[in-house]
Amino acid sequence: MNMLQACLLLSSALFCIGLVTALSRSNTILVLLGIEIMLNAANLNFIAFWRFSPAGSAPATGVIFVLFSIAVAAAEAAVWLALVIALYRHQQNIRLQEATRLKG
Amino acid sequence: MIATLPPAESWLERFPLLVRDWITGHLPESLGWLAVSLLAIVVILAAFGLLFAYLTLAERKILGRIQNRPGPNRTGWFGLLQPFADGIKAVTKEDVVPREADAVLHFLAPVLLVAMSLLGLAVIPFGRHLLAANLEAGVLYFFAAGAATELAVFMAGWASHNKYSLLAAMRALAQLISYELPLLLSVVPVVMLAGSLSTTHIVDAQGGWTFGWIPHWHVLTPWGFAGFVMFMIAALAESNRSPFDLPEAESELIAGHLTEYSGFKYALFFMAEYFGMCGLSAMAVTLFLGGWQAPCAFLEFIPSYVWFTAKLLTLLLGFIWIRATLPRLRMDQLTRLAWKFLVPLTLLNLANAAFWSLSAGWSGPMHWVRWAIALTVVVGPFLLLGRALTAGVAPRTYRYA
Amino acid sequence: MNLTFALIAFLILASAVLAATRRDLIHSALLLVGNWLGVAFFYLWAGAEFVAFAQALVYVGAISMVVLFAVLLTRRMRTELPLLVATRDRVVSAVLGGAAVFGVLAVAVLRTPLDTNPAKPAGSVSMLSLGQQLMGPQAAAVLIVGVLLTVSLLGAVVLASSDADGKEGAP
Amino acid sequence: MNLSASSLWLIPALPLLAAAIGALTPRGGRSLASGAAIIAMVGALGLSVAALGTALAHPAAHLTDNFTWFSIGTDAVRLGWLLDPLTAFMAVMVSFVGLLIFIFSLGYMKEDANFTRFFCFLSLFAAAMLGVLVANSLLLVFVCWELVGLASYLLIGFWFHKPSAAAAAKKAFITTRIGDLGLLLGMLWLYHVRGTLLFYDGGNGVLEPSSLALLSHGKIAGGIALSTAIGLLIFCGAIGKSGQFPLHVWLPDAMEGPTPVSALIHAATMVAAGVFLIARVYPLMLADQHLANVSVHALTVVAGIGAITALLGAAIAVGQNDIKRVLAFSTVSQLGYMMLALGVGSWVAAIFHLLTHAFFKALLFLGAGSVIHAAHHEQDMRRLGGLGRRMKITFATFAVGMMALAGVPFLFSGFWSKEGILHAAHAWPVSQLPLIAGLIAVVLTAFYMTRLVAEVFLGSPRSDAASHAHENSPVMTVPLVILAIGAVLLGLIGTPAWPWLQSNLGGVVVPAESIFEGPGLMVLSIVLVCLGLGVGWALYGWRKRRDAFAPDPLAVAMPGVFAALAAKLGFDEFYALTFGRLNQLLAVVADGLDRWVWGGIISGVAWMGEALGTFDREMDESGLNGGFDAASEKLRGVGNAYSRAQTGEAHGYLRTLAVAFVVLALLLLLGGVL
Repeated sequence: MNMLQACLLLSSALFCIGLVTALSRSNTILVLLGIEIMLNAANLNFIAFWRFSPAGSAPATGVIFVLFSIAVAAAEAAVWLALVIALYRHQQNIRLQEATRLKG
Repeated sequence: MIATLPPAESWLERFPLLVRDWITGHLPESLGWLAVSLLAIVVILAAFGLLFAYLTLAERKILGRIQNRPGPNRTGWFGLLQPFADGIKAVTKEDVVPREADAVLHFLAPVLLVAMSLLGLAVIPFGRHLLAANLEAGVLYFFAAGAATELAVFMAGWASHNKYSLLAAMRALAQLISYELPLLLSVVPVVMLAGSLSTTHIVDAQGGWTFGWIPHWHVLTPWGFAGFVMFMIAALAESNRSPFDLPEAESELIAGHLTEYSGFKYALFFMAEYFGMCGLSAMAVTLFLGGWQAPCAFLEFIPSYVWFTAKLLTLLLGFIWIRATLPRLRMDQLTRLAWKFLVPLTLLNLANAAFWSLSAGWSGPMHWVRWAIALTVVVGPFLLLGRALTAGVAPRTYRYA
Repeated sequence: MNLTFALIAFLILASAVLAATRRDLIHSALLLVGNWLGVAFFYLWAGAEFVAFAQALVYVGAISMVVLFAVLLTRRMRTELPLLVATRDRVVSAVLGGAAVFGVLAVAVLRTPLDTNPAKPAGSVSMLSLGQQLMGPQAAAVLIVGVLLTVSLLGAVVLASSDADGKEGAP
Repeated sequence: MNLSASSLWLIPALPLLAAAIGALTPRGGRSLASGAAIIAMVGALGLSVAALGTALAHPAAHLTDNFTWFSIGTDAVRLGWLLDPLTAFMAVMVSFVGLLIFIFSLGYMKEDANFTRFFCFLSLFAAAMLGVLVANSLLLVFVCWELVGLASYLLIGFWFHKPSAAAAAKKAFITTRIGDLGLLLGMLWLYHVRGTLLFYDGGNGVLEPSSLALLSHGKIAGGIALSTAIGLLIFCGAIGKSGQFPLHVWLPDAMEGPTPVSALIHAATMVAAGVFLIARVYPLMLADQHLANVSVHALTVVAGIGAITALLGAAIAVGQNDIKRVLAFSTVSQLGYMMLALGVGSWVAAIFHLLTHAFFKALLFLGAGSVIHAAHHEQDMRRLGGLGRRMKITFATFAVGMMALAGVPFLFSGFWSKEGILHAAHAWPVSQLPLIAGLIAVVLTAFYMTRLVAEVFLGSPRSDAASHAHENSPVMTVPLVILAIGAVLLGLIGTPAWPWLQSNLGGVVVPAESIFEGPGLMVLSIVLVCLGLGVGWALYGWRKRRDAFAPDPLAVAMPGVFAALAAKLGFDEFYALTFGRLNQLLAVVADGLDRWVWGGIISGVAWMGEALGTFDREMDESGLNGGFDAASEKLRGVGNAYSRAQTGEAHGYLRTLAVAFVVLALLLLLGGVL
C-alpha cells in the first residue's frame, strides 16, 4: 500500500462517514453537513491525485479543481441555508422525513 | 564604516539575526530548525505580551488624559507596574463557570480566540530579516487565521447559556461577517498591484523613493489611500473596537459574550482583542504603509524594525484616540455602513486599482489625467454614497433642560 | 511524513465520526469545523498551500457561520427542542449501506495498480503559476463561478425572505 | 506648450467626461455638474491653444494620427485626428466662446430646477462640436455631426413641457436630418469610389491630389463631375446644419431653447459646423473648378444658395418683433455670407467671418439673454424699451455687437470680415449677382439692427417687466464684456494692413490672398451701412415708440411688404401646404394599401388556414383520438405503479443511490473492468 492508496482510503472512509450521516440523521442540517463531508472527501481525492501524479502531467489541474469546488461549496451553503429556513417556515421543524410535500 | 555598507548589511540591521545565531550555535545542527521556530514563537509571544500589557496601560492613561483625569498612577512609577498588578489579580481570581454552561466550549472559546489572534502574527515581516514564516500565500493565511476568531466568539456566547451572551454572539457574528467583506476587498487591490500574496513581496514592492523623499508606499496613491482608510475602518470593526464595540456593549448587553466569564479567561478575551488589534495594525502597516521601509532615503540607517514599530505604535495610538473620540454606532447603522458604503466603495476601489495598474505606462500630461481619474473614482463615489447614507438624517440636536 | 499523515487522518476521521454521532447540533457543527480544518491540514501536508488557506477561509470562516446561523435560526428554545431520534432500522440500514460503499471503494482502491510519484517535492505549484492558470486558461470558469456565486446569493435571499403576502407569519 | 495630433482627442474628451459627470450627478449636485463642465471647457481651451501653437509651427502641414477602428474582411474602417490651422483656430474659438457661454449660463439658468441636466447637455454639445473639428475622417465627422444634432435637439427642447419648445426641437431635428441624408449619401458614395473616408492619409486621403484627380475625372449623367455630385451631397448636410435656404426654417424656431443655447447654436457651434464642413472638404469642392466641359460647378451652387440666404434672412429679420427671432434671421443671413464667400472662392474670408461672427453673435445673443433675464422672459421688443438706462453694461456691449454685425467701419471686426467677402464676390468672374445681393443685405442688416437697438434700449419702458428690469450679476455681464472686447479686437488680425490670419490660414488648401482691390467698393459699402443706419434711425430712433400697441412705422409705410416679411415670406406655410400635404397624401395612400390590398391578402390566407384547421380537427377527433386514448390509459396505469415508489423522502432516494452505486461497482469489479 503506497501513500496514494492511503490517501484514497482516507477519503473513502470520510466519504462513507458522510454518507452514513446523511442517511441516518433526520435533521436536515445534519444531512446537508453529511453531504459537505462527502464533498470534502472528493476534494481530498483531487489533491491526493495531484500530489502523487506522475511527473509531466498537467501542472495544477487538481488544485484548480479543488479551488472551484470550494467556491461552489460556498454558493451551495448559501442556498441550503435559505432552503433550511424556508423549510422551517413551512413546517415549523426541519425533519427531513416530513418534507414530502412534493411527493407525486 | 556605516556609509560603505548597504543598509541591509549594517550590524544594527542584522543584530537580531546575530543574537539568534549565537543562541542556536550552542545547539546540535539537527535541532537548529526547531530552535529557530521556537525562538521566533517565544520572541513574538514575549514582545506582544509586553506590548499588550503596556498597551492597556497606555490606553487607560491616554483615555484618562483625554477625559481630563490622570489615569492609573499609583502602582509603581507613573503606574508602570499597573499591568502586572492587573495580571496577578486576574490569575488569582475565582474562575466561575455557570452550572448550565457547556463546560468544554466555555473553556475552549478564550483559548481558541487567543491562539487564532496570535497565529496571524507569524507572517508579518517586522523587519528586513524578521519574519517568522515566509509563506507564499501569507496574506491569505493571515485572513484565514483571523476568520476563526468569529467561531471563538460564537462559542463563548453559546457556551455561556445566557440570553445576553447568545444575543451578543449573534450580533457579533453579524458584525464580523459584514466587515470581513470590506476588509478582504480593501486588501485585494494591494495584492493585485503587488502581484503577490506574500507579505515580503508586498513590502518589497513598496521600496524605493521618488526624489529620495517620497516613498512608494501604497497609501500615497489614490486607491491605496482609500483602501487604507477602509481597511482601518473594517479593522476597527473586526477587532470590536469603539465605535464598533457592539458585541460587548456594556450598557445594553452587559458585556455581551463576556458576561459569564471571569478571572483569567476574561483576561484572555482582552488579550485576544489587543492581539487582534496589533495583528490588523501590523497588516495595515505591511500592506499600505510600506512595512519596515524607511520614509526617506537618508533615514535608512535607522534599522527597519524600529520603523515598523514606530508605524505600528502610531496606528495603535490612532485606535485609542478613536475610542476616546467617537460614540458607539447603533446596530442598523453598523450594518448599513458596511453593506451600503464600505462594500460598494471597496469594489469601486478595486476597479480604480485596476485602472491604476493599466495606466502605469502613461506619461507626460497623461500622468496628471491618470491622477485626476483615480482621484475622481475615489472621491466622487465617496461623496455620493456618503450623502445617500446620511440622507434624511438630520444632525441630532440637544435641548438642555 | 507517515506520522503526520496518520495524525491528520485520525483528526479527520475522528472529528467526522464524532460529528455524525453527537446529539447536540452545535457540537456536531463545531466538530465538523474541526474536520474541515483537518482537511485543510491535509492540503497543507500535500503541499497545496493556497487551497489549504482557501479551505480554512471558506469553510472555517464562512460555511461554519452559515451552519451555526441555520442551527440557531431553526432552533426552538431548549424546553421544546425536538429530540431528533432516528429510528433504529434507518440507522442500521444507513450503516450497512455506508459499510458496503466503503467496502467496494476500498477493494477498488487496493486492487488498482496506481502509478505514483512520491518523490515529487511538496508545494511544487507556485502561487504565480496558479494565478496565471486561473486568469489565463481557466478565466471562463472563474467568471462562471463568480456568476454562480452571485446567482446563488440572490436565490438564497429570495428563498429565505418571507412571503410577500405575509401568509406565513412569524414562526 | 505643444500638442501633437495623437493627443488631439483629449479636446473633445474633456467636455464628454464632464457630460458623463453631469449625467451621473443627482439634481442637487449643481456645483459639481457646472464645475465639471466649466473646468472641462477651460481644459479644452488650454489644449486648443496648445494645438494652435503646434499648428502655427507647421502652417502648411496636415498633422494626422490615424488608427483602425474595426475591420471587415480585408477592409479596415479607419478613423483619425487631424491638426491644421483650420482645426486649431476653430477649436480655440469654439472652446473660448463656449466657455464664456457656460459661465453666462451659470447666472442665466440659476433658478432652473434642471440645472445639472442643462450643463450635461451643454458639455455634450461642446464635446460633439469639438469632435467635428478634430476628426480626420468624414465618418467621424458624421458621427460627431449627428451628436451635435442630438444635443441640439435636447437643448432646444430643454423646456419640453412647453409644447412650442418640443415642436421646435422636433422641427430642428427633422429638418437638419433632411440635409444629413444628403451628407450620408455623399459619404457612402465617396466610400464606394475611394474605399476610405480619411481626409489626409499620407497621400491616400480623399482630399489629397491623387484622389481629387480621380474624382474630378469621373463623370455621371448630365455632364456633372463625380466630385461635383459628391460635393453637392455633402453640401446638403451643410445646408441643413447651417440653416441655408431652403432648409433655414428650423433656425428661428430653435429660439425656443434657453438663450445660452441659442448663443451656442447660432454663434459658435452648430451652424458653424456646416460652414466648417464645406471649408474642410474645400479641396473636393474645388476639384471641378478647372474643368471647362461640365454643366455645373459645385461652388457656383454654394455661392448661389449663400447669396439667396444672405438676402432672404436679412429681409425677414426686418419684419420680426421677437428680439431673438431678429437675431436668428440675422444669423441665417450671416451664414449666407459665409457660404457666399466659400462659393466665390475666398476660403479665408469665410473662415474670418465665421470667427468674428462667432464672437459678435454670441455677444448679441448673450446680451439678448441678459435683457430677457432682466425683463422676466419678455422677448417682444414692442413691450420692452428704455433698458439702456437701467442696464448700462448690457447696453454698451450690445451696442458694440450691433455695430460689429452692421459693419460699422474701421473699429469693428464685422466690418473687416464682411469687406473681405464683398471684395471676393466682386472679383468672382462668373456673376455679379451675389455681390448685389450682399450689398442689399448690408443695408438691411444695418437697418434691422438699428431698429432692434432703438426699440429695446431707447425710449421708455412699455411694460411692467421692462420698467422693473435691472442689471444682472457679474457672472452674466463679465462674459459680455469679454466678448465685446473680442468683437472689436478680433478684426485687427485680418485687416488688409496686417493679414495675419489670412497668411496663417492659407496653407496648402487654397490660394489665400486677401482681395482688396482699392477703396471703391469699400466706400460704397460704407455708404450703404450709413444708409441703413440712417433709415433705421429715421424710422425708429427719431420718434420713439410710445406704447406696445402702436403700429410699426415700416408697417405704416409699406403694409404689404411688412406683413409678408413678418410672416417670414410664408416658408413654413408653403412647406406645410406642399411637403406636409404630400406627406399626408402618401400616408393616406399607404393606409389604404395596408387596409385593403395587403389586409385583403392576409385575411384570404387566414381564411384558408381556418378552413384547413377545421378539416384537421374533424380528422383528429374522429380518427386518431381513439387510439391515443387507449394508449394513455395504459401509460397512466404504469405511472401510478411508479409513483408509489416516490415517497418524497430524501433519505429513501439517497439510500437507493447508495445501493445502486454498490451494485454497479460490484458488477464492474466482478466483471474485471477495474
